[in-house]
Amino acid sequence: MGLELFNTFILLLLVVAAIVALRVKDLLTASVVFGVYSFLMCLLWAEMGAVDVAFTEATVGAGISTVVMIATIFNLKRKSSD
Amino acid sequence: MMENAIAWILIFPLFGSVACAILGMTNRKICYPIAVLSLACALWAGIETLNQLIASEEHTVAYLLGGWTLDAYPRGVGIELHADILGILITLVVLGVGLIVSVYSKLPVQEETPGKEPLFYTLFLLQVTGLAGICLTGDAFNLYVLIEVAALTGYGLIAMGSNRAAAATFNYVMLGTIGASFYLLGVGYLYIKTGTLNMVGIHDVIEANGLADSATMQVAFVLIGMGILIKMAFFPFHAWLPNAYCNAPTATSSLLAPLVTKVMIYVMIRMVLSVFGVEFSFESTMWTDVVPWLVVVAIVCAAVMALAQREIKRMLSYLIVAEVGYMVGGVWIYNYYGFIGSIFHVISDACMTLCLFLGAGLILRKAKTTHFDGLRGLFSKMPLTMTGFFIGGFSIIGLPPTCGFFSKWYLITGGMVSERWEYMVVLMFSTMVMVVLFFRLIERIHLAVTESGQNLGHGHGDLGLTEEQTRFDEGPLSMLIPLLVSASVVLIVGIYNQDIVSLIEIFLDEFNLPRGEGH
Amino acid sequence: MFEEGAIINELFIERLNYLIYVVLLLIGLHAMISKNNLMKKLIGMSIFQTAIILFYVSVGVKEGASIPIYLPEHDPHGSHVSLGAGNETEEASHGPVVLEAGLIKKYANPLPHVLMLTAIVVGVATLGLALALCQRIYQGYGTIEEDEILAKIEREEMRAHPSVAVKSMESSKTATSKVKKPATKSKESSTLSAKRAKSNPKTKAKTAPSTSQLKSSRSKSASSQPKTSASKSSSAMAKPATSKPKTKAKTTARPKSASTAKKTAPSKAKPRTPKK
Amino acid sequence: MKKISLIPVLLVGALLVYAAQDFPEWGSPNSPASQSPVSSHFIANTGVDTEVPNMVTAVLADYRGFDTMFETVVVFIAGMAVLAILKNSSKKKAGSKEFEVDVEPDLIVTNTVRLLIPVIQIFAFYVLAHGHVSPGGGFQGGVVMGASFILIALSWDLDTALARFPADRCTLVAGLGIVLYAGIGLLSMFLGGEFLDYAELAQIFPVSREMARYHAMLGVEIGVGLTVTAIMFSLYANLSTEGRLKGGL
Repeated sequence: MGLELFNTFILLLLVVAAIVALRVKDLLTASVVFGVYSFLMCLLWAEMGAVDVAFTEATVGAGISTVVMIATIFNLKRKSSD
Repeated sequence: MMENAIAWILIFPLFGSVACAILGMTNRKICYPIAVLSLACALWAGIETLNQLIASEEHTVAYLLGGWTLDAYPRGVGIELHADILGILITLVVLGVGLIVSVYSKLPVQEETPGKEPLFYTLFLLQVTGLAGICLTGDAFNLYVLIEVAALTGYGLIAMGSNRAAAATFNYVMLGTIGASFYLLGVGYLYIKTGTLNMVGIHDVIEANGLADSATMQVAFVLIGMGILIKMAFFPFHAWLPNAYCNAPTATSSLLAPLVTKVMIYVMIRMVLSVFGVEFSFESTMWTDVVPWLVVVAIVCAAVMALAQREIKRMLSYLIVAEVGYMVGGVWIYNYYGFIGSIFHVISDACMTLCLFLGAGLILRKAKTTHFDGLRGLFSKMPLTMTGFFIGGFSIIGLPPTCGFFSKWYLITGGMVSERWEYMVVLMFSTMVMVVLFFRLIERIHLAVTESGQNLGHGHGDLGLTEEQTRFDEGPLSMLIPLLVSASVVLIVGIYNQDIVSLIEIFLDEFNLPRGEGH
Repeated sequence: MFEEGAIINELFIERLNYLIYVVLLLIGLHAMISKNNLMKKLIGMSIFQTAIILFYVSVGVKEGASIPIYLPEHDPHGSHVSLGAGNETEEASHGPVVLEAGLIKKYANPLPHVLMLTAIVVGVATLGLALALCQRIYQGYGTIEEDEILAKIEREEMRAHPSVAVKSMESSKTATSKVKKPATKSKESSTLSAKRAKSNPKTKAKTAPSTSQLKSSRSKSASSQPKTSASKSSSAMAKPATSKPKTKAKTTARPKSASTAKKTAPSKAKPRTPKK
Repeated sequence: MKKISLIPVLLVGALLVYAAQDFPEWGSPNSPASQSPVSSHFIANTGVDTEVPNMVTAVLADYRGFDTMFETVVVFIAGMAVLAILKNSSKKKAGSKEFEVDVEPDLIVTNTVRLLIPVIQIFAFYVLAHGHVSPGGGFQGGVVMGASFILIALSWDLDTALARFPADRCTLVAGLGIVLYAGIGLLSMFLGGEFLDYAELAQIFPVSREMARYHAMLGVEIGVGLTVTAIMFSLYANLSTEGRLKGGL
């Protein structure tokens, strides 16, 4: 049950993170929140026994993707209209 | 060596592309010969495979990569290259078009994207690898990876052009990703029910377990279908295509326009026939009734939109959308002749679109515009180019002896056999539209007069062309010869249509497709 | 009643994964379709893709199974066996054996994991490429808001081919499945064009004009609109290949600008080729 | 307009939820996916076929090695396409003041990173080489390795990182990774097997057929790692500077 609770908790957090990442107007914040989303995903997958996938998501989704996104936003405008 | 011919089809361009990337850093000029050479080798391997296929008993080759052979391991453990006549025919089309465009691309690439030749040829060869791989693979997930290979290279190739191209590519990326992801999701749904990813394996499980009524399978079918339709720019999802293709660099659009949509049609045929099976696809769902009407809407809309365009490349892009409608319709009217028509049309449409886009590239190069108003009197200036271009145009219209006539013939026969009058009517309608389109073009290209007959030229003679405008001024040979070759391919495919159709028949005979009475 | 409870139990407790994956997928898909900012679209795209990965990983879950790495007692090389049981080490030294059917249930299904490794990689590749496109678009148009990009493209096309502008406007609108109210759009674009006419196009133009700015300049731009577009189209008219004034061109939308263009056609020629 | 776009989204959602009730029981070992001969074969026979304890690695690099080859190609494509899109696109001059980062690299940051980088890189090698036994493999190792270079770029500046890993070398290394991968496959083809049939390598290396697969997988993973390392760094370098490879974040 404990694991299930953990599972449920992360799943709900995922939805929250996804919505926040899409609603927030500051792109820098959005990409950081997206990094959080990726890391939550990674936790979830590790919990579900997909360690390799979780590892990849931790390095790629939470790591490289976020860095690359921030690097891009550095060259663009930070504000978003929606 | 020979028994691995099917693997060589993919290995040659793959290594060629890496060679372009690495060697191109020191010597840019070396990329062009590498590209041409590797594609020529791949084409040779493809023809070799076709010969093997025809010689073999069951007309299929299952090449088990990694040595996970079928006798020692369960099917689907390894990845399988599964070539049958259909797959190898489309592969040959892909490789042939790739080869012709690679020859053609020498000057356009140098001029339009200076300094990026190595990158261009790297992506170009990988695009061909991806498309050829799509035609050969026998694994549903591997197909996804190859679709992405083809898609990503396509994005890169298109976005190498102008800023406008980049903006158009972004839409392409969005829609392309949605399409590929839907496909991936559909494969996941298949996997959850069948437990395998091998196409033959999936088909066997569906047959064995009677999964046709399962909701998951139905949804998987819809998802895969939707993904493929988005990827092939079927009418309501066509939005990415015209902008992407008409802003892309010349060589890119000449490669992508003939191939990408057609290869996705191939994927649809493969999914419908080999993966889901005829019964599942046509008889246990209502799609056989619905899709032809969607096709009708698609063709009409695309044809009307093509009519509204004033730019050759954009007009051709809409024509592609209309042609996609033909082929989808040919599959979904569900009979033997429709399938022959569809498959033959994939081949002939690739040839004629190639021809038209090569011609458009030459026109763009000379006239500096593809807008209709810039074309006046071009025929007397570049007669060979225009002849080639119009052979492609006549094929799109469907005049004999071009290949377009024969494929349309089979499509219409299919419509008649299935009594799908709406499909036939719409085919006629779009043929009319294409007649209008191309004869309007012919008029402009021959004359320098406006529609109302006002002579705009400053010269003498009936055409009102100046001396300078009539001077013979063809494009460079490295571009002209591929155009003429492709134009003659259009004619040859038309003349030898019976041979190709008999090959297609070998493929289709193993499926139990309705042929209608009296045929 | 009991059945209903079972369904809820099934859907919300046991299959929460399947439900949440749908929710995430829809959030991502909706963002991809409806967001205006390109970066936001990309974040939506990533969410969309991870949702699919979540689905696949959920497929691979097995109740009570361990991760798909052999436990020490099944390790092919037996080097990790630390348990004292003698016969186990002996078995390991004999080399690997095929697992019994009963033991198969103890390991999660590795296939979905493998597939998703590939899918993650494809996802990051697409993301990188799309980010590069974003930068390219920003260089070209000075903005990553979709409606503003469309407005600029439209203007660019109007300059290149006045006659096709109307049509291509339509197609580009459908192309992005994003339609703004035409009235505000044309005004906005003309505002931008007026602005750009004044400022050096190379400088990073302040895009995304605040609404107050827009409002204040709206009245001005509405009146100056025909003039601006006329001068724009005139500059494009004077192309070497198409130096004939196109009286028959379909400029019904802006008849005034067309006639102005005709008069001033062969003036300052600055052909803006599409390539570059 | 946002309302309208909701309609297709909700349609898709309805479709997916409709299918979800038909799914096999959650986590059931008897679901078709878990019970199929394919996945059973992977679990039961990976040890026998390849001697690799980590099934995911074995399936990734050997059973479905063809997929992974094209996955590597996809990464390569991404790198090349980003180069193609951004190269020479920026109108700003490379030396433009606007993007000059004139902040001195922070002492504390650089010294910490100086200590960290070797650890990260060793860890990357560990992840790559130990992927047969533990989670990890070429891709993860490559990303970690690439991240170490990105870290250099972030804490000093891009020039420092590029001095250690020049842009041209990125392309070279990435290409070599694919050549290594496909080359191993090609070699096994020349030895009489199918493409990517690593077992044939036992003919030229003094190991059993299973161990040939084992070691070839390591080679393949190294190929993946090379490509990914190079492309990840190249992606960052290009994206943070709009392709100018000067200044930047």
